[in-house]
Amino acid sequence: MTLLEVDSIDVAYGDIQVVWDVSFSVTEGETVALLGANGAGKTTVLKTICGPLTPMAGEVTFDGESIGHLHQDEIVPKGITHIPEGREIFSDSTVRENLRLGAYTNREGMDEQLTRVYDVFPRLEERQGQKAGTLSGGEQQMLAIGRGLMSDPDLILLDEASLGLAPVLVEDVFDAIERINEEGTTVLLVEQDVNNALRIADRGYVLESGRITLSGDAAELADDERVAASYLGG
Amino acid sequence: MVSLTGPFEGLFGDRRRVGLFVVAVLALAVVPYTTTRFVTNIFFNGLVFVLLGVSWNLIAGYTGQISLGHHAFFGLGAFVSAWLTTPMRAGLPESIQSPVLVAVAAAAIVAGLLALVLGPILFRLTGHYFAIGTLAVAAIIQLVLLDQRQFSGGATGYYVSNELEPDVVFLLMLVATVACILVTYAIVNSRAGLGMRAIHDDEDAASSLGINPLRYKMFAFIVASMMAGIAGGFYAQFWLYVNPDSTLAVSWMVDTLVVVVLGGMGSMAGPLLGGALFVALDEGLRQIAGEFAPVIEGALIITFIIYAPGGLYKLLADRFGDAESPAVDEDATTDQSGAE
Amino acid sequence: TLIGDEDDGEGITIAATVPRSGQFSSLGTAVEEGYELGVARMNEELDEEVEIIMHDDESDPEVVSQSLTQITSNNQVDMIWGSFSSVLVTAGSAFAENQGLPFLGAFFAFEGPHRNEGYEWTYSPFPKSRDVARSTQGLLELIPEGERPSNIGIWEANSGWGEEQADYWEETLSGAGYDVVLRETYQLGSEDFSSLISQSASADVEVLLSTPTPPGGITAVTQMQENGWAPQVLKFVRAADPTAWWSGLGEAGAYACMCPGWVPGLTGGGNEQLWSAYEDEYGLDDGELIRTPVGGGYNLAQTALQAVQAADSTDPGAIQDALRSESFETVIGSFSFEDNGLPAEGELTAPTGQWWEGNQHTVYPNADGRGASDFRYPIPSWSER
Amino acid sequence: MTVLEGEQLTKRFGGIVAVDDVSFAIDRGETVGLIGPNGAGKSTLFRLISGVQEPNEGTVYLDGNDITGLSPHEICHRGLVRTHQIVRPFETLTLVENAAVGAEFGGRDVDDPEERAHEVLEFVGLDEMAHTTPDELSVGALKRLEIARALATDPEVLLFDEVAGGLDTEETEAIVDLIGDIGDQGKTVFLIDHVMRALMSVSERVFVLDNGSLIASGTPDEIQNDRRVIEAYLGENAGETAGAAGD
Amino acid sequence: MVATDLVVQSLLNGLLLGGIYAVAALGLSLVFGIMDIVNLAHGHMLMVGAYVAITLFTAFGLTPIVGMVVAFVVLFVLGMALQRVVLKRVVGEGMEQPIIVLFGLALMLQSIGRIVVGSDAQATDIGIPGNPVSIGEITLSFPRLVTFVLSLALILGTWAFLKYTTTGLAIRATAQNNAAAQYMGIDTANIYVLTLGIGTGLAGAAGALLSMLFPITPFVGWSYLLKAFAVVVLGGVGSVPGTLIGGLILGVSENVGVLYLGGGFRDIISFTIFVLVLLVRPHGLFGNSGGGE
Ligand SMILES: Nc1ncnc2c1ncn2[C@@H]1O[C@H](COP(=O)(O)OP(=O)(O)OP(=O)(O)O)[C@@H](O)[C@H]1O
Ligand SMILES: Nc1ncnc2c1ncn2[C@@H]1O[C@H](COP(=O)(O)OP(=O)(O)OP(=O)(O)O)[C@@H](O)[C@H]1O
Ligand SMILES: [Mg+2]
Ligand SMILES: [Mg+2]
Repeated sequence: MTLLEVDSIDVAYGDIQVVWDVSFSVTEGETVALLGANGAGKTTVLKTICGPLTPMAGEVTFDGESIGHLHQDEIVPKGITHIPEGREIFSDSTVRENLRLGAYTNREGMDEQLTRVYDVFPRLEERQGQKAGTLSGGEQQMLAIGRGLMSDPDLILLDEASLGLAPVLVEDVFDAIERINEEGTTVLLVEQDVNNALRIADRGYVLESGRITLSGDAAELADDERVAASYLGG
Repeated sequence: MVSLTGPFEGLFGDRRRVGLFVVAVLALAVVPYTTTRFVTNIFFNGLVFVLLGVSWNLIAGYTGQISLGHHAFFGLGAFVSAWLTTPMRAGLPESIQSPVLVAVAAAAIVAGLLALVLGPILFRLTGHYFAIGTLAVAAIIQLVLLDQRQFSGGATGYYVSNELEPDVVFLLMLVATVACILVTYAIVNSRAGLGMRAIHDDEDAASSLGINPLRYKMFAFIVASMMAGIAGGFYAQFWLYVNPDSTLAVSWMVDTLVVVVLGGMGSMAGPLLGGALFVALDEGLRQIAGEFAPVIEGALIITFIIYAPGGLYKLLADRFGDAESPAVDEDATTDQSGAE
Repeated sequence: TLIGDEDDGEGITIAATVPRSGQFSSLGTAVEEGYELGVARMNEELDEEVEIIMHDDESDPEVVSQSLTQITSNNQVDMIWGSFSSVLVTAGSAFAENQGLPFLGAFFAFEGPHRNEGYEWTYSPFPKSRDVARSTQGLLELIPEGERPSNIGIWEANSGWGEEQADYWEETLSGAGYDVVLRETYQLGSEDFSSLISQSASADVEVLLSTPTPPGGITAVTQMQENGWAPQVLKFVRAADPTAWWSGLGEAGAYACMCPGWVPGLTGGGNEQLWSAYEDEYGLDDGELIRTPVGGGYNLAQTALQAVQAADSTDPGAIQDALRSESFETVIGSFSFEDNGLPAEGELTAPTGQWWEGNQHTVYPNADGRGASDFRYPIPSWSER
Repeated sequence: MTVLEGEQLTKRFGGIVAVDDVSFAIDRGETVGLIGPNGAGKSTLFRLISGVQEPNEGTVYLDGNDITGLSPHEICHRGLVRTHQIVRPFETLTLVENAAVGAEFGGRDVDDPEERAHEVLEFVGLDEMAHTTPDELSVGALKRLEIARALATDPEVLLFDEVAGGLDTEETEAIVDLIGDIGDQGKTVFLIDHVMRALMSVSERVFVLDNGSLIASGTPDEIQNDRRVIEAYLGENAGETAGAAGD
Repeated sequence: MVATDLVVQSLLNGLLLGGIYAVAALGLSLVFGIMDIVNLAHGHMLMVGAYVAITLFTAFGLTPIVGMVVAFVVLFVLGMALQRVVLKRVVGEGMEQPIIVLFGLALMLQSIGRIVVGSDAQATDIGIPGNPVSIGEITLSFPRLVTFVLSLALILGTWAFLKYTTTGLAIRATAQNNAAAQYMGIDTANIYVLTLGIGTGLAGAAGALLSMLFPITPFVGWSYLLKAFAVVVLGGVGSVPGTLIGGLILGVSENVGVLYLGGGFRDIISFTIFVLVLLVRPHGLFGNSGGGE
C-alpha cells in the first residue's frame, strides 16, 4: 500500500524555483533512498513533505490524505518525523530533555521509545545529563536521530543521517535504520554515502538539478554506471 | 592603525553627489541668517541627531555592538564643555575657563577617555548583554551627576555662557558634523572598517583570521564616543543649558536609534536621511497633531520598521537604483533642507 | 536673529509657560487661572491691551526654553512669567536674562539661583526658603509650650532647593531650641519612602518637614499609613499645594501643612478683588475655597501691573528700574526686591496652609479672611482617624 | 623539523576529559590527518592549538615558541590559522572582502591585500564570484571560501576541521585536490575528517584520537590496518570504502 | 552606627519590595529568554496594567486583586495581538528592529495614556482593611504583605506552568531552537504569540500590583523598565526562580544600602550591583553560558 505519494511538485524559495515536477512514492514498510549531488534539491523535497515548505504546484499525499499545505505541527501527529540536516538540537537542554521533546506528540509511548533509543545509541544514555550543546558534532547527530524516533513515527525522513559520523558509527547508524525499518517504520532517506544508502534501501531515486532523472531498485541503481559516475567517484 | 589609502575615492567619484552634498551644507549654513531662532533651533537639533546617528552607526551598524549608552557620552560631553566655558558655577577655578572650541575639544577627549576606560570592561559582554550593560552604565553616570549637584546643578540644571553668538555655534556644529561624517566615511572604508565589519558578522571567525576584536571594537567605541562628546559639547554651547535629567536622558539614545533605523542602519547615508526625517516628523507633527503627535510618531516608526526595514536609504536606493552594496555604500549625500 | 527686531509699541505681551502635563501638572490649571484673572485685572487698570500667551511646558525645563523661544520668535514679547518649581523657573529665567526681558517667577522658594546666577531681569514675588523656615518656626510656636514637640525630622530631597531648605530649617529650628533628630536625603522621584519612615520612627521624629513633589508627597503619606507611623506635625512644602493632595489621599491627607505662597484666609492687598473675580469667572461651590496656586499667579500679575504703572512704559529697562526700586502690595503681602530679584529679607511671611475637610486653610500667620482657621495639632495616630 | 608541537595537553569539561594528555609533533611541510570517533576530542584539540580554548594542562609550541594561552588572533599572527567545522562566512562582506580580512589582518606584510584576496579566491576557484556575498554559495563553495580566507593570512600551518564533511563526491575531490596543492606549496596542514577517502588520500601521517587519548599514529596504510583503529573507529568494512577512494 | 532593629526592618521591607520587583521583571525576562526580544515597552505595559486596575478601582470600586486578573487578561490579549500583527514580521531581522518597534509602542502607550488619563499620579488601594503587622519593634505594611504574597503566587504559577505543563515544555523548546521545535510538531508561531501574551499579561498583573503601592503616571514606564532590567540580569535571562532571587536581592540591597549610604544612592546602588553582576557573570547569577563552537 502506498504510504507517501509525491505527485509532480514544484517548489521555490521566493522567486527561485529549485524543484521541478518531482514525483515518487513510498510504499508502507519500504526504505527508499533519495540521492543527488549537493544542491540537487533533496532537502527541499523532504521539507516540502514534512511541512516547512509548500509546493507551488503538485500534491503530497500521506496515508490517503493530502498534506501538501499542512504545517509541521499538523503533520507530525499524523506520523511523519523529519530528522533534519544539520544539528537542530536543543542546545541548552540535556540529552534526556531533548529526547522527551521528541515525544511531544507521543507522550504515552515515551518510556518505551526511550529504551529503544538508548538501545540503539548507548552513548546517549551515558551522556543523558549533559547539555546537548556541549556534545561533540557526532554525538549531536546521534541525538537528533534518537529524538526523531521518540515520536514513534510511521514514516521517518532522514536527511544525511551519517554526516560527520565516524565510520564505525556510520555502520551502526545504517544498521539502526535497518532495524527501525524492520520494526515497521517506513524510511525515506537522503544520503551522500551512496554505498551504504543503497545497501539498506529497497528502491532509490536520483535527483539532479531539481528533477528526478533516474529511479529503480537499489541493486539496479548501485550497478548503474551513471550513478557510479556521479557518486562513487569511479 | 588606519591606512587611509584613497578612502574618499567613492565619495568624490560622483560629481552629482558631491554637488548635492555641498549644496545641502551651504543651505544649512545660511539657516541662522535667514530664519528665526526657533527654526534655527530645529535645524541645530537635526545636526545633533545626525552626528549622534552617524557615530552610533559606526559602533552599532558597522561593528555590530549595539550600545544603548551612547547618550552618556553625549551628556558627558555637554557637561564637560559647560564646565570649561563656565567653570565658576561648578566651583571650578576660573583659570580653566576656555573658548568654545577648546571646551568642545575637551568634551570629545573626555568622552573618548571614558570610552577607553569603560570599553575593556563593557566588551566582556556581548549581544543583548552588552546593550543592557551600556544602558545601565549610562544610567549610573546620569544618577551620579544628578547626585553631584555642585557640578551638574542637579535637577535645576546648569546654565552655560560663552563668548560666541549662537549663530556661530551653529556654524561650528555644522562644520563638525561634516568633518565627523567624512572621518566616519574614511574609517568605514579603511582597513579598520573592514575589521569592524568582519567583527560585526562573526567575531570568532574574525579573531581566528588575525583580527584582535577588542582592538577594533575599542577603536569604534572610542571614535563614536568622541563624536557623541562633540555633539554634546556643541549642544551645551548652543542651548546654554544642560541638565542631568534631560541631557543625559535615555530619550537621546532612543531618538538616535530611531534616526539610524529610519534612515537605514549600516549605511553612511542612513543617519543623514534619518536625522532629517526625524526632525521633520518630530516638529511637523507637533505643529499639526498637537498632543497626538507622539502617538502618530510611534505608529509611523512601527510602520516603517515593518514595511521599510532597510530604512529610508534603502527605499530611495531601490527607487533610484544608485545603491552599492549596503555595507559599503558611498552615497553620503542628502539634502537636509529638502526634508523640512 | 530676528528676535526683538521690531517694536510695534502697541499693548503688552506676556509670554508664559505652565505645566499642563508632567509631574507638576496637577497645579497647572490653578496657576493658569491665577494668571488669567491677573491679566484681566491688568486690562482693567491699564490703558494698553495686555495679552498673555501660554504654552504647556510639560514640566520639562528644555520645553520651557523651547516654548519661550517659539513665543518670542513670533511675537513682540514685553515680559515673561515663570512656570513652576525652581527647575522650570530657572530655565525661563535663563532665557529671559539672555534676551534682556523682565521675568517674574513665582512658585519656587529656591534662593540659590538668585545668589549665583547674577540675575538682572529675574524677580520673584514669592516667599523663599528662609521665609519658609521662619514661618515653620512660627507655626510650631502656635502650639502651647508644654505640648510643643521638639524632635524635628527633615527628609531632604536631593535637589538644590531640597538642600537649601533643609539647611534653613536645621539652622532656624536648632537656633530656636528644637532638636533636629533626623536629616536624611532621598532621591527625588523615588517612590519608596519605607526606609525613611522606619528611620523616622526609630529616631522618634515628631515634626516632619520635607519638600517632595506632589506625587511623592502623596505616596509618602500613604506609606506612613501603611506602616502605621505618623508625625505630630507634617509640613510638605509644594507637595501639599495641589488639589490632587486631597483627591489622592482624602482624610489621610488632613492635617498636612504647606507653604504655597498664598493661602485662602489672607486679607488686604487685593484679596477681596481676587475672591470676587474668581467667583465671577469660575464659581465656587458651598464651602469650596480658592486653590492656593491661583493666589500665587494672581500675585504675579499684580506685581507686573504695579511695575508697569510705576514705570509708565513697557520699555524693559524702565520696568526693570521699577522692579528694583518700587514697593509692591499683592495678595501675598507687601514687599520690595533685592537687586538679585529676591523679595527683601523679612518682608514676606510665608503663609502656612493646612488641609482640612478638602480645603487649604490659612493657619499661620493669624488671619481672619475666608478660609482662615486654627492650627490643628497634634495629628492623631492612624488608628484614631 | 618540527613546526607544531603539543606537549601533554589536557582539557576537561566538568567531569569529562575531552583531551587527555595528548602529545604530538608535526614537521614543517607535512600533511597530517586526525581521525577518531565522535566526541573523541578532535575539535577540542584544534581549539586548544588555535587558542580558542586554553588547556588545563600542557603546552603548545609553534616554531619552538610557547603559544599556550595566546588568543586566536595572536596565534594567527604567528602563522597558524584554522577553519571551522561549521562554516562561518562574513555574511555581509563580499567574497573578496572575506578573503581580504585574512590578508589584511593575518599579521603578515601583504603589499596589496586586495590582490592577495583575488589570488587566493582564484586558487580555490571562486574568483569569478568575488563580488557576490556568501549567501549565494553552496556548502562546498563555502568550505572553499573558509580555506581561501585562511590561506589569505599566508600561514605556516593550517588546521582544517572537517572541510570535506557534507560534500558530494565531486566537491570532495575538489577539496582533496586543493589540500594537495596547499601541501605542495610547502605549507603544513593538520586536518580532521570523517570522510576517509579524502583524509587518507591527502595525509602523509594520521593520528587517531579515541576518548581524548592518542591511540595510534602512522601512515594511512598502517592506520587502516591497525586493529585498534578498526575497532574504535573505522569499522570492519572500512577498508573497501577507503580503498575505493584510494585513486 | 545603624541600629539593628532598623537593619532588620529595612531588610524585611526590602524583601517585600523585592517580591514586587521580581514580578515586575518576570514578563520581561520570559520574553527576553524565550523570544530573544528585549521588550522596551515592558515598563509601559506595566503602566497600562496599572491603569486598568486603577480604572476598575475608581469606577467600580473593584479591588486591584481582581483588577490584577483583568489587567492580565487585557495585556495578554494586547501582547498576542502585538506578536501576531507586528512583531512576527521583525523577529530575526537583527536585534535592533524589535527594539525600535517596541520603542515606538512605548511612545504610543505613554502618549495615549497621557491623553486618556491625564498626567496626574493615580493609585489604588488594596481594598481590604488590614493593619500593619507588628512583630516586636518591626512593622510590616499590610498592603505590601498582600502584594508580596500575590507576587509569589504569580511567580510560582508561572514557574509551574513552564515546568510541568506540555505547553510550558513546548515554550522552553521553542526558546532554544525554533526550527527543531517545529520538527517535533510544535506550532512555534503560536508559541510565540502565547509567550508574548504571557509576558505582557504578567506585566499587566504586575502593574496592577504596583498600583496598590506606588503612584502611577503615564511616565513611569522607563524607570520600571530599568529596574526590571536590573532584576533580569541579576537573575539570569529567562530563569523564573532567578527572577525572584534577583528581585529580592535588588529590593534588599536598595533598602539596606540607603541606610548606610543615604537615600540619594538608592538607584546608584541597584545599577552598580547590576553592572557588577553583568561583568562577573555575564549571563546573570543564575543564567548559564553556552560553550562549544
Ligand atoms: N532558503 C533558501 N533560499 C534560497 N535558495 C535555497 C534555500 N535553501 C536551499 N536553496 C537552494 O535550493 C537548491 C536545493 O537545495 P537543497 O538544500 O534542497 O539541496 P540538497 O540536495 O539537500 O543539497 P545538500 O546535499 O547540499 O544538502 C540549492 O541550489 C540551494 O542553493
Ligand atoms: N564546552 C564543553 N562543555 C562540556 N563538554 C564539552 C564541551 N566541548 C566539548 N565537550 C565534550 O568533549 C568531547 C570532545 O568533543 P569534540 O567536539 O572535541 O569532539 P570531536 O572529536 O570533534 O567529535 P566530532 O567528530 O563528533 O566533531 C565531547 O564528548 C563533548 O561532548
Ligand atoms: Mg540537503
Ligand atoms: Mg568536531
